[in-house]
Amino acid sequence: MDVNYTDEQKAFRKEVRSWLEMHVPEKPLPSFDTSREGFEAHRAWERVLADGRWGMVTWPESYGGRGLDLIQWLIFEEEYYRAGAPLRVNQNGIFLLGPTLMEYGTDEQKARFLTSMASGDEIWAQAWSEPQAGSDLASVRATAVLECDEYVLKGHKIWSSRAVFADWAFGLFRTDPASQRHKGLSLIFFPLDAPGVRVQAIPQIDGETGFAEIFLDDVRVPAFNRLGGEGEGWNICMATAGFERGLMLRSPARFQVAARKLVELYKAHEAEVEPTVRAAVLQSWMDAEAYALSIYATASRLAAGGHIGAEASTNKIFWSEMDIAMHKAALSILGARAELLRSAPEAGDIGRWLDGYFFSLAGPIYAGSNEIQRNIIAERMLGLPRA
Amino acid sequence: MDVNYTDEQKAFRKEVRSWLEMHVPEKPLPSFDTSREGFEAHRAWERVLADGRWGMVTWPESYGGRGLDLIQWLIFEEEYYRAGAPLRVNQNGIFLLGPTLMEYGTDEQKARFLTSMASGDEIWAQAWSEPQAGSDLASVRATAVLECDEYVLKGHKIWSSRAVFADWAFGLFRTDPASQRHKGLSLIFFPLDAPGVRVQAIPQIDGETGFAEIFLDDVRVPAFNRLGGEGEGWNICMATAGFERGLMLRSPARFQVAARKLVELYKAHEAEVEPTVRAAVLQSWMDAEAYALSIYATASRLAAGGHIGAEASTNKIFWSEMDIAMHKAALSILGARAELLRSAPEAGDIGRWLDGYFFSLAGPIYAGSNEIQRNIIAERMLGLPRA
Amino acid sequence: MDFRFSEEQTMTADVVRELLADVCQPADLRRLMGEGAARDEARWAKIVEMGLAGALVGEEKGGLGLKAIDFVQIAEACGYAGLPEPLVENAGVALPLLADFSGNVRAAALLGRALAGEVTVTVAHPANPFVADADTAEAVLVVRDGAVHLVETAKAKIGAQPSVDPFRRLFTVEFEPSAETLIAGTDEAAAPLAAALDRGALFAAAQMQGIAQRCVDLGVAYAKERQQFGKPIGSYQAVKHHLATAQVKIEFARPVLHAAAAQLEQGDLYSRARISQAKLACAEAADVAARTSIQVHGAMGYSWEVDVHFFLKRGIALTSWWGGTAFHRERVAARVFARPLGPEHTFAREAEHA
Amino acid sequence: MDFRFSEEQTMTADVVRELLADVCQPADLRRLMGEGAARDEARWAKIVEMGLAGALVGEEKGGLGLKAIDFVQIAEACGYAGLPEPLVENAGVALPLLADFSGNVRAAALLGRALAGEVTVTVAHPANPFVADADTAEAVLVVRDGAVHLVETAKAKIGAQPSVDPFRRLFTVEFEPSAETLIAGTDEAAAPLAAALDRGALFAAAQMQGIAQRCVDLGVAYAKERQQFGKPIGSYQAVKHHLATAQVKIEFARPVLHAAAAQLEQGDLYSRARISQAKLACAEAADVAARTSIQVHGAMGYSWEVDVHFFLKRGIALTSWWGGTAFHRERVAARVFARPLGPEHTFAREAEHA
Repeated sequence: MDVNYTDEQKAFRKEVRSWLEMHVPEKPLPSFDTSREGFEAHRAWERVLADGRWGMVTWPESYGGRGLDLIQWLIFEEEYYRAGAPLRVNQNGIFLLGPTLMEYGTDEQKARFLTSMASGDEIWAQAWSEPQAGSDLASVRATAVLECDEYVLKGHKIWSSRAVFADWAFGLFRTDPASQRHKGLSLIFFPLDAPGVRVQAIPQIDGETGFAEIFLDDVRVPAFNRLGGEGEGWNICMATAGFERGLMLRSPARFQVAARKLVELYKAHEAEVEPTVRAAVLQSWMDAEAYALSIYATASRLAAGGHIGAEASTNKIFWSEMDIAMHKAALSILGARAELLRSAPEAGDIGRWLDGYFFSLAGPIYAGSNEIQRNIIAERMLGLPRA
Repeated sequence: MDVNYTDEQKAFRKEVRSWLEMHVPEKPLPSFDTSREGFEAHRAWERVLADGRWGMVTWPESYGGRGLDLIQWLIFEEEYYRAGAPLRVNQNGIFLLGPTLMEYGTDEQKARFLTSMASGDEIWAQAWSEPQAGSDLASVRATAVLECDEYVLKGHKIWSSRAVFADWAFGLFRTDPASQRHKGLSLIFFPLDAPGVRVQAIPQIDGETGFAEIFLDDVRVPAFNRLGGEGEGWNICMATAGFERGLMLRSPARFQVAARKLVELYKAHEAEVEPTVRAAVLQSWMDAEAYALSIYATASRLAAGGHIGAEASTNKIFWSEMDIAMHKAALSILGARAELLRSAPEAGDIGRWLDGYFFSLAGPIYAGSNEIQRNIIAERMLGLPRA
Repeated sequence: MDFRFSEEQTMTADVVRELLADVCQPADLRRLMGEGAARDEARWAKIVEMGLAGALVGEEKGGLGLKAIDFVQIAEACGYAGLPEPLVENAGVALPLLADFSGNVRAAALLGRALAGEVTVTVAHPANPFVADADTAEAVLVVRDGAVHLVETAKAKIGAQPSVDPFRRLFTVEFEPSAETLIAGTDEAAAPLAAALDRGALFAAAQMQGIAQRCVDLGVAYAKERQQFGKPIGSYQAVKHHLATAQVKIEFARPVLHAAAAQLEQGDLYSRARISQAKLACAEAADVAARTSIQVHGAMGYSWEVDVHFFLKRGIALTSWWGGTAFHRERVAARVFARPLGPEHTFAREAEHA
Repeated sequence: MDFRFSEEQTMTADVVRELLADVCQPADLRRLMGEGAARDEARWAKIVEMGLAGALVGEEKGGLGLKAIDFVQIAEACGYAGLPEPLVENAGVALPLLADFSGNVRAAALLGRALAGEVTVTVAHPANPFVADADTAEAVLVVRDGAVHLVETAKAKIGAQPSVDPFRRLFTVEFEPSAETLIAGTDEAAAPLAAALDRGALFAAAQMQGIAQRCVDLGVAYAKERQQFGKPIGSYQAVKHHLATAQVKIEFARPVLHAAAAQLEQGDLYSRARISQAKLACAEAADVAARTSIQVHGAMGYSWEVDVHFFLKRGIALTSWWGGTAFHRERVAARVFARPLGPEHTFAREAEHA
């Protein structure tokens, strides 16, 4: 065990830091979920990143990456969050679909989709859920019928993040109409501007519209858009979901920055705040550190050729609960001001804690509910019998 | 709504207080679970109570009670705990079986069992559980076969509180050998010194032996010892369990006294203790008060002719969790001394908090586990579907 | 000692509950939000008609002479319905406070109009950094250096402080204090202001209790209907246990709330601690219930389509309204660390220990 | 940066783990308890044979020259087994501290015998009100007014302070301080004593991590076997979720513990905060896991027959051993409120910020 960075890693950190210092926009970009303008500003930022070959540092150089390992990815993420750089509008692509494409895609598919993904030219939405298929993802009803090298897609997807403004989406479709549950599903990509696609934003509790419903009515896409074999969609999707929950969906740096801000907020209001809040603030910092250290452990293992295991599930539970606790602590500090909109004259330093709190409440729900994760831990890690 | 005591109630409180001041033993009695001597000292105390007609104030005068209502019972309990009077060694009898006997027993049975129960002449153990019938009480295997007006009892009971030294026990037996689950069970009493009864103490985590196993090998008891009809045991037993959990098993006064002691402990160590413990101490007091108020609400409703409902389940969850939290707070205050035995020279004021903590850990388990209670609340109070 | 509501108390609350079930459903809230109006005038007219404005004002002053215990279930019903209009703040807090100063001519005149339901009044109390519903109120009772001023909103500078809860209308109020605006000096004002804080905190607690129950009810309704893995999600143990846990919080906040209401008039250290305890317990119940309900709703819980968010937001707002956690915990501490404890003191009052 | 144990580190721990699996099962503990002996001499002899006494003593002083990171998994294994003998306190804390004073002739002589496994040493550190295993130790390193004295137990007055944990042997130690007993003055003693506290806290944390995992493992084994309502109780969602929750606590205490071990030699504000964080996290994991296990065991959990109680008790004891919650939270606070925070500081050390 060695917890010292190598000289190479230190130099890399320095390089990332100085590039970010020169390129990160001074003013925060407008939300990519509320306006086309904000979305395009984020796309432009993705292009700036891509120009510097910072889009996805772990990817091979041939797809716009740098072929770096996961420790370097962590260093990049740390510096990225440290610099307060914009959220990644293409996270569904680069963090979820990208690694899966890399593993299951044909060379032609990789060439077609990965480069444009890394460059920000094509921004991706995910389309996992359906109205009747939430936690129970295997009950997908949307269908894809093969007609001379084209799939005809029909169905109704919901809770698609980024779908309001994105270019492409990926989702599960039933390619074998006689199949049940996990069998007969395929993972298929479709352009969100294809004829027959209708996207409708879902207004959220925090007033944003990061999610959308997608109605597909005889949408035709080439069979080339299927990732992996017909009927292999479920397994591929589980691999994606595992990677999502396991490592990339929630960068530890994000929570370490949030913890830093929480400590700053606490210090600014220390005199007015009751002592139990102090303990909650310290716990938030400790949790963010624990999460980061746990990701370092996983990354070290993966960098040495290991595979991701049930960390996918334990991480999901841990970060989603930590996120809620952190925001609750912040609201305690803000007291009566917590309910104000940021536009209120008396809002002061309330920041985005309340929006963040609402968002955090969804944490235990999406990317596989924490209930499902606990079942997975109990059954796969602890070996308890299925119900 | 009237939260003032009537003059009559005030006078009653005064009467109880002055009687207790005169009669409560100055030194605490030795535990009734660890020695015959302690057990008999508690029986003697029951006789003192009975002589003053304080054994069970809600019972009719004909059975040694005073025919008082539940509000008066609460006042009695408050004064009883305030005075630090001994634990009731016959609680299985007076709080559990007694009320059930009153409702389901014949006049002959009442005459035979209630008076000796109130007088402390016969101390009762309960014999609900079996090795394979814990949470799942309906899977009782012990049998009772009727042979000319006598039942022949056979089986193995476990977790029988007081059974080590008690005189009598009551339990469920399968009277219909062909029956399954809830059907065909009867509630039957048996003397613990009958031929064929073997009792074996179970050493507990806190070093006491409050529970025992009972082995029954062709134990013969008269059919007179069956409470209610043959096969009605389950329903009668549920009524008993409801009353147990609902009201009498854990007197609110007990927790209010514990909260008072916790506050005293906190005050004595305030300077050394961290501020989060203060919040926990205050929460313990609040919880004990909330529990007491809730029992006042139930008692008022019952006194006015109402019936006990799902309070049985909500109370059980609440007091068992409160009990753990209270003891955890106390252990935090005691710090490194918490692990000492009371006999340690440096033990100081550690009291019985650690034993109490171990005991509290069993709270969510016995008298119907909290898991079962949550199912009951969800299904009966909230109307959610059974699995 | 009879810790049950009288039939009359329950009947009055039932009338309010039924009216709100009729005119204040989430669909009504959505409509109002769409219109961007401060309040639903038709609904408010019906509420005014019930004649509850003077509920807590003495009969000798033209009110109904009810007590907090008579009003507490009404406040619960308002919370359950998510009522946007200021029934609780006006009738529950502002008017009894105004009535305390009815020796003053201006106050007396305003009280008459307020009791008739013509106008509403609001309070700028030191416990709250903002003033609720100042835009629709005729006047504000403003505390300045411990003294009370009665200020017509038309003569004050009202600054909107928008809340995340679309139906909370918060403001800052600036005015020129003068001999004319002054209606009570520091000494005279102290006790009425303390009582106003008690009522404000108590009825905020009551609304949170209603909110908590509404959140559980919404979660239960959804859990019965929503199917996953071929069964209603409400048949899974994890969902059941979450909802049961929230309901337990509600069950043990309720008696505290009702005892606090019954004891409010004592106005002593004991009743204040009980009110603060109720505020903490009901806030906890509302918090757990709202988060549980969102969780049970799954992804739906995060959408505007589902009604839980109305109640989640109101609960967050009321948690800090009329004193937050720290404030109320210290009021509890003041009783716990300075007065005798134990089972015989459950319904204690200061006078008995004087 | 490679946050994984080396093969050698894991192999050493495996050897200890296997030995303990062999000779330190609950049945062995019960036997020892029945005998009322201070330790199992046969088992202790085997442990001594492994030559681990000098694990953390420098090679130039006759030890193995290992670091905390090499020993941390051994301490976890001791916790998992509930080992009664003082491997952790002797080899993990006392001997490296004694070695720091090996310039002193008496200390050097004692160190030699201790490294050979002939005797054990224990520490009376201000962080602990009691001294562990003083009855079987040859000598105690006692801190008095910041200076360190080396006191033969034969020449001291040893008073037993019985613990609820039958295998914790606690004592108070009285002795006559003199020029002869003194082995290090205040200045010289400060750094070694701080390091001893760090090791004590770290290895107590490691033992609690082992305890936590043992409790979950015991709960899982029981839940697979015990049938209720016709199914193993481990197939019920509520039981699964309880155990999964405990396992999550363990999973996120582990990397903190290992980072703390890796950073211990820094001896700065950063490493101290990490050690304290590990102590808090492992104590939390042990607490949740033990209570969960008892709950899963149902009524059995309350009986002496079931093994969980050994681990429950040890966990309670270690939570306050080498500093309790308040102490360690303040060490974390000292870092959080006084040093830069953020993702780039995860593995920070004081020197870099000097």
